[in-house]
Amino acid sequence: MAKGIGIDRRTLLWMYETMVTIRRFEEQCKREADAGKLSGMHSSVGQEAVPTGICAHLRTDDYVLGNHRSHHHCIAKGVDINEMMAELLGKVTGTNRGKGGTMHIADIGKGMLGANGVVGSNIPVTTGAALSAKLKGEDTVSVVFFGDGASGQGALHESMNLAGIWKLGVIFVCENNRYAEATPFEYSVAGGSIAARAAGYGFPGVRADGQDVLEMYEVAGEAVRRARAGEGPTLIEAQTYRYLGHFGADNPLLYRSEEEEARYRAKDCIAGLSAHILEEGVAGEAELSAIDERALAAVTAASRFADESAFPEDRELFADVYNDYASGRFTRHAESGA
Amino acid sequence: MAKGIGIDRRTLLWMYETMVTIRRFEEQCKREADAGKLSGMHSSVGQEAVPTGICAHLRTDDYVLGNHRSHHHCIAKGVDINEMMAELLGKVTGTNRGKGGTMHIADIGKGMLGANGVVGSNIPVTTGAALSAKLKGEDTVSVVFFGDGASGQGALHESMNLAGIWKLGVIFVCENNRYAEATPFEYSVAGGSIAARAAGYGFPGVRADGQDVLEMYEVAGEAVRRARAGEGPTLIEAQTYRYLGHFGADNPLLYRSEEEEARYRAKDCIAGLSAHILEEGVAGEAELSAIDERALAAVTAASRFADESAFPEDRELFADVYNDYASGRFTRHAESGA
Amino acid sequence: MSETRENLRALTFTQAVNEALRQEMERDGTVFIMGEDVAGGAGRADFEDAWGGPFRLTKGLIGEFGPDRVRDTPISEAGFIGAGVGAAATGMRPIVDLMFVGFFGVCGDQIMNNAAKMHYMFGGKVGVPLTIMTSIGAGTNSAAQHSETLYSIFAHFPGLKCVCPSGPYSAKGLHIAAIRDDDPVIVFNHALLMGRRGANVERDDVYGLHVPEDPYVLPIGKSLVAREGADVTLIGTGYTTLVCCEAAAQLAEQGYSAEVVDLLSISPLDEETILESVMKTRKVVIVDEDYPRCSVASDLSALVAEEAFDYLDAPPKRVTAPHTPVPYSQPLEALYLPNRERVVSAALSVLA
Amino acid sequence: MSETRENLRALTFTQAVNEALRQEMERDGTVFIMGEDVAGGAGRADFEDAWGGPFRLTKGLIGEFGPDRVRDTPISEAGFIGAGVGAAATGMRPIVDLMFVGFFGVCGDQIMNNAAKMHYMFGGKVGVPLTIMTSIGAGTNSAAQHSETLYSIFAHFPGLKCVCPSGPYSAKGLHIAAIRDDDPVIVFNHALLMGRRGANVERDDVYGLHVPEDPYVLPIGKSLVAREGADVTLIGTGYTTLVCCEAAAQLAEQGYSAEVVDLLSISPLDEETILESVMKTRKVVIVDEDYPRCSVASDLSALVAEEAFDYLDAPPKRVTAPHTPVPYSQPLEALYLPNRERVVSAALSVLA
Ligand SMILES: Cc1ncc(C[n+]2csc(CCOP(=O)(O)OP(=O)(O)O)c2C)c(N)n1
Ligand SMILES: Cc1ncc(C[n+]2csc(CCOP(=O)(O)OP(=O)(O)O)c2C)c(N)n1
Ligand SMILES: [Mg+2]
Ligand SMILES: [Mg+2]
Repeated sequence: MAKGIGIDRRTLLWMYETMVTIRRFEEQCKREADAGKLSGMHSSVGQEAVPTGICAHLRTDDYVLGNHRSHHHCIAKGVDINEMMAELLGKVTGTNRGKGGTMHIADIGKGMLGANGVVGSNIPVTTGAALSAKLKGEDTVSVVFFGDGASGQGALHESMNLAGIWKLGVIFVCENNRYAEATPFEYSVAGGSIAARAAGYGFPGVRADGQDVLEMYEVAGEAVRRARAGEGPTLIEAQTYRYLGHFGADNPLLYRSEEEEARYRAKDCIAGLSAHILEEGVAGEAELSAIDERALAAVTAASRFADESAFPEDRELFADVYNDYASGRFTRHAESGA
Repeated sequence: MAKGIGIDRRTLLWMYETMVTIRRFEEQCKREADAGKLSGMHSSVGQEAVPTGICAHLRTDDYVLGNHRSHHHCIAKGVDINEMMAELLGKVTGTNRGKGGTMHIADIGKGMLGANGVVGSNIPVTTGAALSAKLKGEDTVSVVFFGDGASGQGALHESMNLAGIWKLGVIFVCENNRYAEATPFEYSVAGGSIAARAAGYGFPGVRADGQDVLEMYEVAGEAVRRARAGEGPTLIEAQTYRYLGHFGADNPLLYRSEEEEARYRAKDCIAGLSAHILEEGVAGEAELSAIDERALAAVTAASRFADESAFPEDRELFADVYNDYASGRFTRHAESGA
Repeated sequence: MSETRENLRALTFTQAVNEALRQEMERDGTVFIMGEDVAGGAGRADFEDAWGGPFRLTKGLIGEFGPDRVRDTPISEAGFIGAGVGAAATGMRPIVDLMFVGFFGVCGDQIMNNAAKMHYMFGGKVGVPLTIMTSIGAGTNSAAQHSETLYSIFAHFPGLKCVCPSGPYSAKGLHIAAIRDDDPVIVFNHALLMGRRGANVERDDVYGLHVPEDPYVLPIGKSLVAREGADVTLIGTGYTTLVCCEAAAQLAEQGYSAEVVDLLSISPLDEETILESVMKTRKVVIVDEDYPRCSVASDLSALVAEEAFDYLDAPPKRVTAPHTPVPYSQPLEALYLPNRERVVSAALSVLA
Repeated sequence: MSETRENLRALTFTQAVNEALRQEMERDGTVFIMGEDVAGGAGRADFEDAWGGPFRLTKGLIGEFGPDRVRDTPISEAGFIGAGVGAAATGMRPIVDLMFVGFFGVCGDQIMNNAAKMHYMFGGKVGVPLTIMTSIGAGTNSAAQHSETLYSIFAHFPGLKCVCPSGPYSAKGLHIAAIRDDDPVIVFNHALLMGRRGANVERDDVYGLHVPEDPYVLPIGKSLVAREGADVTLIGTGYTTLVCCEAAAQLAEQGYSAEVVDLLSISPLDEETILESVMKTRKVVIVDEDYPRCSVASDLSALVAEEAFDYLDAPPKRVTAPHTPVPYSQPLEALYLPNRERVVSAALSVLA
């Protein structure tokens, strides 16, 4: 069966809208950064298909955990983009009341258990969410997204081993965008395949084209099925590419070629899905344009929402360090600070 | 070619004497512990063949690093057993002036770069010793011994990746004695094979019978050759068994069966090598007995040496925290302590 | 407390912790325990509970609660403590065992970057009701990596709570408090206390032999006065509370009345109890086994100096471990540890 | 120093570090650098030196010394810092880059259990001449995991030396000192200092703009008086030294003469310089960006209280970050940081 055939129209259009929304959101973030309203962020432009293809299979009560580059994970998991944009601008209406920012967006109500600024750090946490599900007898799935660079962290190995022996419903999704900052994947990953590492832990590791949301959807389907059925974890290595620099104003042409960039941009995930939708007659140009416009309008509204929101009040500095008291009480030395 | 054929007589007898010395040494340690002169130790009885087969290929300037259970590594690498026993008793004549003890024996002059009490902790250090050799243009080999339990630590994964991409002369030797404390290997290692993990890093991983010093010797030979030739690392998973408890007075029959113990004891490494030596006519009973007696005498002498040595003087407490001053100078609160 | 000698229930520290864990697991189905050999013999029905924890704190629990809730782990502290964070954030109340505090270096990221910060970073919307049990302390001839105290570096981090029981009674009450707390709490159990009974046959309170059967909570953030006195305040934590009590007894023989404050809670700090005692006695000796630099002892000295400046008759005095790793050799290790003599001599120097 | 305005060599902090690294690598073939993107574009000749380090401290070095000695690493801090320990113990002098100090949690074991303890545990027979460079500090809108200071927890450990430059001159001198030192030394470089030039055009010393070209060492274990004064001592470290200098300038306008002590060395501590200043001014304000509990600030307050008790006219005063993680939102982050106003107001309170 050809890729994508058999996926229902609603799902295809959801995936399209999700990817377009992510892209418009990231473009808006860049504008906010250029305007000095945030200090920089890790753009996910180019990688939209990876979380989209996976989250298409997830329920709200499934968990997703991310890394430093997680806007696309959040949007694909259904986090409100108004609150996301407000968070990026440090506003009290943000997902995290402005206290987390771009690398820490979380919305547990939506099953987004948090981005994380420390490379590899969320992988064990995800294993714990899956253990929780097992102990509670639930069939929820826990997905962690991490980069090719994160494969160098011991936390991945420890977590694959734990998920392996306990047959946890974890999906380890490596977004191999070929670089960790300026370091190419070919240099940093011994053996040349992250997917191949899963064999050492006795569960499947698969490579997928992360620029092709239909392939992502297919591969994810089997992984999610396994996880729900209690058959244990899966490692997915999604081959993808970040179109922009690592962070903020990083210029990627210092460490990769224009030809390489062009090669990846030529298989853009959004263009690919829109072609499929049109070719298969799932929807027409007009319908896709309407989605495009809706996404742009939503992002514009998010930006306005963020702009119009207030910054947290000073006392928020001391709030939520602990559940049962504001830490100001135990902070002897901040009296002149707030 | 049958195992062991082609190994020269000197090497065979060295291996025999080394293993017997280790066993006598460990038996003496147990007596010292029973007498209350040390608080306990991790006995290597049963595992003598693993470091012996490997160290038979090593030069003094090659490095060995160990773990918490490292007396056998030290002896196989040529550390003086007088100094070792003195160290165990906390005497100033010890390898570490009495300050390290059973889990930290080191003798850099002999290439023993240290035991280490934190599981997995020495694996990255070994990678560094190998990197050192590479930077200096030397063909020395760096060997790290660790247990099946240590395979659960992220440090192993990070180090295998580093050694893999830099083609370092490291030999990762897992002594799979089937238990980490009371936890069986079958429970804790996903996929069931530590050797198999090497494939994920693009270098060879081999399983060997760690009760058979001839097989260890053979497998180690190829690994050492690769390392010296700059062809990169090897992972060896040696199947072995600790005859005694994990530490001190631990009773292993609480977590394993007498039958299992008997099965491993039946393939004792010393008995195996002595049979080979006699069968092949490498040496006669008398010669082996003479070695046995020499080993016992050496261990008895070591015990006497340790007994007769002095404890460190009080000022040693503050010595060697730093190279350029005793830390007492910067210790405001110890004035009544020493 | 009105227990009579007849119904005295003398438990060891270990038994008291064990009882706390059992009672909380009975009370609350979301509580579970994870760590290396917390049962032992994992996965083999005929051998389970071979260990019952490296210090036997969890002995017998697998029999009652099964291997799902008393879960042996591979040697993967980052992996399973991180899993504890994830489980805590998703509705469970995990207790994870970090066998020796000196192993924090392989899992510090999960404790200090995730457990400690999630609640704050996520704007209060996620809680991490995680309990970490760990062992501390020298005096067991175990050398530099297995003898550390280190609560100071955990107390450094906002978001973590740190408690340190000094005997069976406080061990039970603080473990229960930790498990019920909605924040991550680390309980530091001293190796020399585990296995011991309460300090004092004569007393019927937290410093007596008796440990009540019914579950109870010692509030986190509260210190206790272990012994009342008028001339000098000795502040101890965990094992050093016992050292302070011994020193106080000796000082009493020399005619001085020493008050002993038992810190119990390292973070948050019970500044009121500490300052009240010091303002009364006007002299203080702080006794701590942790390394001296950037330590709880420094905090206490600074606190007293800054907040009770006008009350002090003598500068605050610290008796701590020296600025050296823990030596293996027993005579050196004996010198290393704060002991009664050093505390008495420090007290006499401020009493002079 | 007798340099004239004409041969003034104004370097940024980053350039000064870069020069220190280059000069030491030229001088000593055993010195090499490892870390994530210390070159960047690793393994691809046409793209090497794409980054030159996350803060550009190592920019250009790969061109001179090649990829063996300026070595990009995977994201494996435990792996490569541990490798640094092993290389140091076997004859090399590695410099390893821990990009942000908040990542210590994945590699603390290598730093605190191996680098710090090996020399002692091995009876002095193995040395670990390892330099760790790391970045610290808030003020960059980078939230809780990328803004910490944390030198306090490293200073806690015997066996480690910790230094914190406050400007280009001290950055060069302390990096060279660290590399030449036979013990493990951690250099804490503040994110807000990197890229800056020296503080003061008027001065020709360590607090001036000039950075001498010839290699020089600032001794580890020595603090410096950044500004002399008579009425109150302000103690700063790294970036907070600048805050203290600003506060001193403002206090001068109000008629008070503040002395500023620049700690530079966090471990060991230069007790002499600190005490001498405080005994002279009889009042002290300690300014530190690290979390307040179990911190360098606590140490300094305790030190002064215990050793200069009879000299103090007022209790020691600390101005630190609050006991909270670093918030992302910029207005909150601004409140979080110790700043000139808070220092001035603390100084005025002890001067009153
Ligand atoms: C433990 C740790 N080390 C280093 C960093 C700095 N850092 C942030 S992102 C990054 C690269 C990550 O690469 P990868 O995992 O491939 O993700 P990508 O950025 O490509 O999405 C690095 C090194 C970090 N945040 N955490
Ligand atoms: C990081 C760390 N975690 C836990 C321990 C406690 N511990 C010491 S030895 C050991 C078991 C090690 O098992 P294995 O690696 O198989 O070696 P073996 O004892 O069988 O030789 C454990 C858990 C430790 N020393 N370090
Ligand atoms: Mg990447
Ligand atoms: Mg084992």
